[in-house]
Amino acid sequence: MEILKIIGAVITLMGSIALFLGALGLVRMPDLYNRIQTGTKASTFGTVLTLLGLIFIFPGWVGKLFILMLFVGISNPVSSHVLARNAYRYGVPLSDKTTVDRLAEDIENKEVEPVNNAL
Amino acid sequence: MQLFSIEYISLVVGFLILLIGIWGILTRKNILKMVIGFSLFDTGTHIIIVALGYVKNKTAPILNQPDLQTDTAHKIVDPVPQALVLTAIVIGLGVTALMLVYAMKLHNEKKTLNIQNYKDLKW
Amino acid sequence: MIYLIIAIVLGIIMLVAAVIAVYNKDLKTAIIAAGVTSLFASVLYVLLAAPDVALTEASIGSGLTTLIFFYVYNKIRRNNAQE
Amino acid sequence: MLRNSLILLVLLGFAAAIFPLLHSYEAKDALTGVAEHYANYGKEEVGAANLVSAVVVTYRGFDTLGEVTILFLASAVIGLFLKASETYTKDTRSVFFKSTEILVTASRLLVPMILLLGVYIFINGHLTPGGGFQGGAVIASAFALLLLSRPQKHFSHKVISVVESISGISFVFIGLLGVLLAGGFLDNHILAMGKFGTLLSAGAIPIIYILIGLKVGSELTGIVRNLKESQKEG
Amino acid sequence: MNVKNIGISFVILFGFWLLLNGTFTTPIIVTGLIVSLIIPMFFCARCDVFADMRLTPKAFLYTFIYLFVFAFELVKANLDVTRRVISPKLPINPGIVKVKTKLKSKMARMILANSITLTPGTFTLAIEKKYLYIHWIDVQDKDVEAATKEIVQKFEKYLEVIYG
Amino acid sequence: MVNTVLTISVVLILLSVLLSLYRFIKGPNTADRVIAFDVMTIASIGLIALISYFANRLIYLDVAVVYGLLSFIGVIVVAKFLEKSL
Repeated sequence: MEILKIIGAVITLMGSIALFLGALGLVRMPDLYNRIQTGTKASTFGTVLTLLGLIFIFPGWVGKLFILMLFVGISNPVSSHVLARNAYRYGVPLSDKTTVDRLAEDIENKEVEPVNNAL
Repeated sequence: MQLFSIEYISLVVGFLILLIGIWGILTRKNILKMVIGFSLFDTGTHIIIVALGYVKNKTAPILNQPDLQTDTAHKIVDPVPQALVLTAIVIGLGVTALMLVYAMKLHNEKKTLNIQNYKDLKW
Repeated sequence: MIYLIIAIVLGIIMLVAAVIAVYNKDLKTAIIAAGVTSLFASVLYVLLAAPDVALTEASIGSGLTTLIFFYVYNKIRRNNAQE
Repeated sequence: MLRNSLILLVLLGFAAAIFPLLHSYEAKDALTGVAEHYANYGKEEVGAANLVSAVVVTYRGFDTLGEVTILFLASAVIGLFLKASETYTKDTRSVFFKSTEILVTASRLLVPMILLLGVYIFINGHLTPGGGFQGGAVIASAFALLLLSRPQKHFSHKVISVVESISGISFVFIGLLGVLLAGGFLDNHILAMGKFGTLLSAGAIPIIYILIGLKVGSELTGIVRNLKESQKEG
Repeated sequence: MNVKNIGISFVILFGFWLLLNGTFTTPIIVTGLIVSLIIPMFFCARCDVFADMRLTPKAFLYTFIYLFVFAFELVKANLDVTRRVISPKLPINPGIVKVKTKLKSKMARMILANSITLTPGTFTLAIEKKYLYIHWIDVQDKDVEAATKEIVQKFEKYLEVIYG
Repeated sequence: MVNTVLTISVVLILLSVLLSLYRFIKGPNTADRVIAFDVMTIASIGLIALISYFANRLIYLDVAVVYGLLSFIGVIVVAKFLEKSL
């Protein structure tokens, strides 16, 4: 039993390291989209890993921890997608390092609904 | 010294948040900012009340484990402040919503949110 | 001991967020900062052994209050745009 | 200048009022007074594992009644305010954009789960943290998510008010049953106490919490819905 | 009334209820059955998220394979992002590329977009009919076909079997 | 042993919350602040789970479940507000 607990603790530690790296990426990256890349997703991974580690430590808590992992895993990508899309339409600029922007090209060619200025 | 205990820290933090909230209510010109100050004031008060009910090294007043069911008074924190705060938070939401809708109505009438442009009741 | 560290860090974050909520010029940021304050207040309640209050604060203080604030602000913004 | 110093004076007054509380604060080691009574006898008297629920619903039932009334009044006044402003110029131009397809699908997947979570929170109010108020708030959040993901969707006002009225009347009715059959208003001994710590225990507390949950949920949903509808015009 | 949709919703919600409660006494099961039958009836009667899910043994098998593939990609990609964040020169080469998907079912498209979002390095910026616009932290191919092959197809071939 | 490792995890999570607070204060526009808010909530979920380990109470996890759900709604509200489609 002791060995399971140690495995769980190590997994939790890895999760918190991933969380920390995600926050570090949040600080270091140059523009919003790259911050989403490293920030929210590395931290989602880190939280899921932390909860997984707790499952190893307390096998009796598996139900709620599993639901929590499911919730975080479904809702967080959706929220970061919605935020990124709406920020793009709102006009948050891309960084200078960006090499290619197919979405802007397609908006120009009228293939995609343009940024709406109805207000 | 008990200065460094979580209940004392929470008391101080709640107290400071309360003061910041009052400062916001009194000095800001924008009505929505004043409502934000009110909601901070609310949060600070709740933290103070909950921190007053905390007892050191005791657990939550939910007796779902058998070891908590005997000699309960020496194992749990005070449930009464928690119950009070529980109702206070919900009322706080109702009051905040009411204030916000009232601010919306005011803006509809006067087309401004700046409190200094409301001169009707000034003497 | 670990409780003490958590409480101190949470207190610092809440105070900073409260100051931002009062002093920032941008109203959107102020509303989000008020949300951050109640969010961490909820973690502090868990630390103070009050899960009931934490649940209420998490669902009402940070969820619904932010929603209502933004609805009202949106309405006001739209009224302004029509002028 | 005068104004600022006055404000500072007010703040100092507040600080002076609260400072003695901080200064004379002493840590407790055990419960005293009424809390001790609740802790020691709450298990036999009320039968709820969650003592906070016991205090909210039974020991301080009148407070809860007053709170529900205040919330009802707030919701009704908001409805009145927003209804009165519906006579303003209506705008036929749609200012709503379609949400992204992913958000719509995710909300279809998540809304039933969130509703189930709300129901879990208020049915288990006497065993785990939570209760009617929190469950109601979670249910209102589920409807708010529905409204956010599909802005064009229209919500019927009638269903909300019918649920709210029925649960409110039943709540008062159960309270009065307590006067008739047991010790007083909102006494939970009108039903069998059951085994401590199981779902069917603590007398009437689960039923009261279900009613409070439905009532609070419909009231908060009503507030959100009224605000949403008011966005549509002008 | 979509019976298949309500049935699958019922099973999922009931499992959710049991996981939340953690115990299996009769009152809990009865309450759970009632609640998880009522909620899909009222709130999911006309929606079609589960309508085109396939219930064959092969689909179940592929679900598990998909989970494993996904977990593997997740770990691999996180290591990659770690390298980028730590290195002092910040080696990024971001851009928005366009990829194509064959999937029709709404649920499958959501799972595909979420999988792309969760594997760090790429995330879905917009989704329009059969194209997805993807923000890629390290662009290797600007061409639609090549990018599709690189990003989408490792998930798509499993999802195609599970959903129609 | 396990306690020590988990204490280190708590400290790391607190550090990541402080880093995202920095981004929250600095963030050039609102969307950056929302991202910082999102990371804070996700980190807090892990923090609550670890607190419930240290207190050894399963019931604290209920708070984390509700928390995870409501941060989602908060982010979507702000996103839709930015796009002017609330």
